[in-house]
Amino acid sequence: MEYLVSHYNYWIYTLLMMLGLYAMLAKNNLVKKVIGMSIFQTAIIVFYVSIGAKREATIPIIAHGHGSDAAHAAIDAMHYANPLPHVLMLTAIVVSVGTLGVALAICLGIYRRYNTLEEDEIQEQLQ
Amino acid sequence: MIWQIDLSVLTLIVICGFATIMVKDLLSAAIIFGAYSFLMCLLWTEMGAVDVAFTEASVGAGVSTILFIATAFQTTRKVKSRKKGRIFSKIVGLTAAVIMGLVLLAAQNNFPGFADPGSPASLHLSPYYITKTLIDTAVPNMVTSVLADYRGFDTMFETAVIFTAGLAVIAILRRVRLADRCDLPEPYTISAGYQDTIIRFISRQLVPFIQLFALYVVAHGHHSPGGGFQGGVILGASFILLAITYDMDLLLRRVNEKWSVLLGNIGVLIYAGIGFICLLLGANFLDYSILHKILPATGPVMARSHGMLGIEIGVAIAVMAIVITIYANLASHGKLDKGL
Amino acid sequence: MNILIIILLVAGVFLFLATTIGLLRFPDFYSRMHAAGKGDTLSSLLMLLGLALYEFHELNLATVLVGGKILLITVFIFMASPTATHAITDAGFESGARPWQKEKTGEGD
Amino acid sequence: MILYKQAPALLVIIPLLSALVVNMSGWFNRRACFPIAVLAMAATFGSSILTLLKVLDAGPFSYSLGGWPPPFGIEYAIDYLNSLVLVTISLVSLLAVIFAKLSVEKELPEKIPQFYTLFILLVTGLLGMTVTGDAFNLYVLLEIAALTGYALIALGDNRALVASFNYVILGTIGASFYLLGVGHLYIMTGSLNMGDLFNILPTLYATRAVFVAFLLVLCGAWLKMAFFPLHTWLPNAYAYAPSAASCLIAPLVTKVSVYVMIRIMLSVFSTEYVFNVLSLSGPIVWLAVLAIIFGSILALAQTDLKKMLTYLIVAEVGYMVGGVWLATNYGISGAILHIINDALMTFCLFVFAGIVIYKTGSHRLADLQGLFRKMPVTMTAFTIVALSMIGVPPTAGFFSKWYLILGAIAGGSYHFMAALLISSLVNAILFFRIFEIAYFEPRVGHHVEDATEIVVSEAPLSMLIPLLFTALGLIVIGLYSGAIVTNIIRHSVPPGL
Repeated sequence: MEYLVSHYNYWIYTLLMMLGLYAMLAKNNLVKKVIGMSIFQTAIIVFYVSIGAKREATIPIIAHGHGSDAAHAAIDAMHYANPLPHVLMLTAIVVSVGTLGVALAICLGIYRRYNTLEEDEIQEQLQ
Repeated sequence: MIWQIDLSVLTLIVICGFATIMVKDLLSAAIIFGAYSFLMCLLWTEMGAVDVAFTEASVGAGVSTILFIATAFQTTRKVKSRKKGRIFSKIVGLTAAVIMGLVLLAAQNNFPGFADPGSPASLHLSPYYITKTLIDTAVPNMVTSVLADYRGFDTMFETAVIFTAGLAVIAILRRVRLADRCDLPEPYTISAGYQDTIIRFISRQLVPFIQLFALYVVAHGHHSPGGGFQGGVILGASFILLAITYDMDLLLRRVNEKWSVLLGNIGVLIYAGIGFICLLLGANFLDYSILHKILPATGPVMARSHGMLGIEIGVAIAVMAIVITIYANLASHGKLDKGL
Repeated sequence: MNILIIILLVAGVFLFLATTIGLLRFPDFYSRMHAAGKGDTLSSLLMLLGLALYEFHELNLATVLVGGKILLITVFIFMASPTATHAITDAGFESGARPWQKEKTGEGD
Repeated sequence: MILYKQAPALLVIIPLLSALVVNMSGWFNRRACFPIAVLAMAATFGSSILTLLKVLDAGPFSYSLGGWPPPFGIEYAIDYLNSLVLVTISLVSLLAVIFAKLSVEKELPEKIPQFYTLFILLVTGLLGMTVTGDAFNLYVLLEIAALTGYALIALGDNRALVASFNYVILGTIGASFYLLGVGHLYIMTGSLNMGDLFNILPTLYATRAVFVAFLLVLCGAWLKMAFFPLHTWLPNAYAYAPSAASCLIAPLVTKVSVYVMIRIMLSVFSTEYVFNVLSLSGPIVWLAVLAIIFGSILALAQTDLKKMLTYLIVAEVGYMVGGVWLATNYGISGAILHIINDALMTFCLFVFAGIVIYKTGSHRLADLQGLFRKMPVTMTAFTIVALSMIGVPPTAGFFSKWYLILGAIAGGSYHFMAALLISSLVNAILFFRIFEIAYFEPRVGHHVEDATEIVVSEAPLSMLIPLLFTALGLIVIGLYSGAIVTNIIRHSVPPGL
C-alpha cells in the first residue's frame, strides 16, 4: 500500500505513454496519430510535474510577497513546491502545441493532395 | 496533496485517453481530447503546478482542441475502420509500446516516492530558487522568475519555437496563387458565417472582457499564476472566438495576415532585443540587472523585475499573433478568405 | 455562515449529479441539452457562490479580491454557458435532429 | 574586445535576430532576403571562428547566460569538440545559403522569405544544440531544429508531405525520448546542467534508473540521426525535400545528432560508465556494422540520385556510431573527424544533386549521361568528392576512415573493419557507375515527354562556388587532418582510453 501510494502516478504516466506510442505507430488515420502524439507528450509532462510535487507544500508563489520587508523574512524551501519542473513543462507544452500545429498543417496538406487521411489509401496512391 | 483525488483523476484521464484513441469520429475525438486536457489541468492544480495547469487549460483544452476541430472540419470526420490488414504496424506498435513500458517500469524502483520532500529534485537546485527569488528579482511567483530570468534563455527559444511553428504553417499551407487552389470539394466551408443573433451578440459583448482578462494575466504574472504565454493564448483565443461566431473576413479585417506575422516577429524581437541591449551594455546576454543603467530610478533587482515584464509582453504579442495565424491557415485551407 | 456554504455546495453537487443523469438518461438530443444547459449553469453558480462566501469569511483585501474574482466568474458563466447550449441546440436543429415524441418510441437518437 | 568576450552568445543571437529581420524584410521586399541571409551566415561563421580561436588560445571556457552561474542558470560550455563542430556547421550553412539562391527561386518562388527564415532558424537550432551545456536547453533547440526541418522538407514535391509527416511522428518520438531521459536524470540527481550531472552521477551508476535514462537519451539521439533500425523516416524525407533544403538538412542534422550522442556519452556520463559499467559496446558495434552494410547495399539498389545519397547517409551514420562505440582513442577521434568530413562530403554530394536537378530537371541516375562533356567543372568537383567518399588517400575521407580502421584494430572489432572496407568497395562501385554513365554514355535527346529541350550547360557561378570550395576543402582538410587531430580532437577525447 505504501509502495502503491508513492508510485502510482509513475505507473499511470507509463500507461499513457504506451497508449500514445501505440497510437502513433499503429493507427491508420493521420489525425489519430497526431492525437497519439499529444497524449505521448502530455504523459511526459505528467512525469515532470510529479517530480515537482512535494508533500505539505503550497504552490510556488511566495505568500505576502508584496511588501518591501518581505524580502528579508526567512523563507523555508520546504513550504513551497519545486518550481523548476513547472518551468520546464511550460516550455514543453509550448513546444508540443507548436508541433501540433505543424503536424495538423501537414495533415491538411496531405488531404488536399490525396483526398484522404487514411495511411493505407495514401500509400496506394503513391504506388 | 490528497492521493485519493489524484488517483481518481488519473483514472479518468486514462479512460479519456483510451476513448480518444478508440472513437471513430474525429470531432468526438477532439472533444474528448479537450476533456482529457481539462482533467490534466485539474491534476496539475492538485499537484501544485498552477502555472502549468493554467497553460494547459489555455493551450491544451483551448487552442489544441480548436485546431483539431478546424482540421476535422476542413478534412473529414470519419475514421474508416480497418478490420483486416495493418497487422504489421499493429504488431510493431504494440511491441514498441510494451517494451517501452517495461523499460520505464524497471526504472521506477529507484525513484524517490511521489511527493517526497527529501527527493534529490527538491533538495538540489530548487531551494536556491525558492529562497532567492525575492532577493534576486523581487518577483514572488517563482515560476515566473525562473522562467523569465534564471532560465530565460530557454524561454526565448520557446517563443522562437512558437514563431517557427507559425512560419512553418504558413510555408506549408498558404496558397497565394489561384492555380494552387485545390480542386477538392471543400466540405464545410461556411461562406456567409453562421448567422445567429444571440451567439453573435453575446460573444461581441464578451470579447472585450476576455481581452482585458488576458492583459491582466500578462501584467499580473509576477504575483499570480499566468504570464506572457497564457495571456497571449487568451488574447489569440478571443480573436478566434470572433472568427468562429462571425467569419474569417471579420478577423482578417482586424488583424490581417501581414500584420499578424509581423506582430509575431516583433514579439520575438522584443525578447531577443532586450537580451541584446543587456549585451550591448556590457553584461552577459539576458542579464537584465544591467538595465538599471538606462531605466530611471531602479536598482539592479527592480531592473530584473522590469526586464521580465518587458519580455513577458514580447512573449504575449508573439503568441497571440502566431495562434491567430495558425488558426486562420488551418481553418481556411491556407486561402485566408473564408472558412470555419 | 458555514451552514449556508455547505447547503450551497451540496445543492450544487446534487444538481451536477442530476445534470449528468439527465445527460445520460434522457431520450433525445434536445432534452439532453436542456438538462445539460440548465443544470450545469445553476449548479456551477451555486457552488461558486458557496466558494465566494467561504472566501468572505474573514474580510481583508486578499480575500475580498479572491471572492470578487469568483463572483466575476459566475457572471461570465451565466453569460457563456447558456449561449453555448443555445449554439449546440441550434446546430442540432440545423442538422436535422428530430425531437422525441411519445407515440413513436425509439425515434430519438 | 566585446566581440571576443561575447562570441559564444553571438553565435546563436546573430542567426536568431537575422531570421527575424529576414522575415520582416520579406514582407516588404523579397529580394532583400538573400543578401541579409548571406551576411548573417557570414557573421555567424566569423563568430564561430572567433570561438575556436579563443578555445585554441585559452582552452575550454563557459559562458553563463543571464549572468547566473551554473547550475542555476543556463551555461554555454565551449570546448575543443564543440568549437570544431560549430565551425563546420556555420561553414556548411554559409555555403548552403549561397547555393540556395537560384535553387529556391526556381523551386519555391512564392515562399522565398519563409524559406530563408526557416533556413536560418534551423541553423540557429543546430548551433545552439552544439554549444549548450544544459540538458534541457538542448531539448528546446532540438525542437527548433526539428520543426524547421519538418517545414523545409514539407515544402518539396507531393510525396514530401507524406515523408515529412512520418518524420514529424518519429522525430517527436525521438525528442520525447530525449526529454524523458533528461527527466529520469533530473529525478535522480535534481540537476540539469551537464557539468553538474557529470559530477553527481558517479554515485548513482549502479542504479537502474540511470541506465534507463541513458538508454532513453541514446534512443532519442538514434531516432534523430536515423541509426540503422530507426532510419525509416530518413530516405524519403531527404530525397523529396527541395534541393536547397536538403543541402542544409542532409549534411548537418544527422551529424549534429551524432555530436549530441558523443556529448551525452562523454560529458554527462563518462567513458568509465559507458564503456566499462555497461556492456553495450559489442551489440552496438554490430548494429553499426549492419547499418553500414544495409545502407551500402540499398544505395546500390537505387535508381534515383537523391535516394541513393540518402542511403549513403544511413551507412555513414553507422561509421560514426560504430567508431564512437569502439571504445578506443582512435575510434572516437576517427568518429569526430568523420563528423566534419562527412558534413562536407554530404553537402557536396547534395549540392551536386541540386545542380543536376536545376539543370536537367531530373534526378534519375540514368539522366546523368554525357554530363562530363556538358559541365566539366561540376563533374571534376564531383569526382573529388566521390574519391573522398571511397576513401582515396589525399582526400579527407581517407583519413577519417583510416582512424576508424585503426580504432577497430585497437579494439579488436574486425567485423567493423570488414564493414568499412566493404562499404568503401560498394562506394567505389556506386560512383564508378555514375562516372560511367556521365562520361561514356552520350547525351541522347532528353526525356520523351519533355516538349522543350533543356540546354544543359555549366552550372551558374553561385552554385559552383560552394561546390568547388567544399571539394577543395576536402583536399585541404585531408592534407591537414593530422594537425586537426593532434591540436583539437586529441583534447576532446577523454584520457584513459
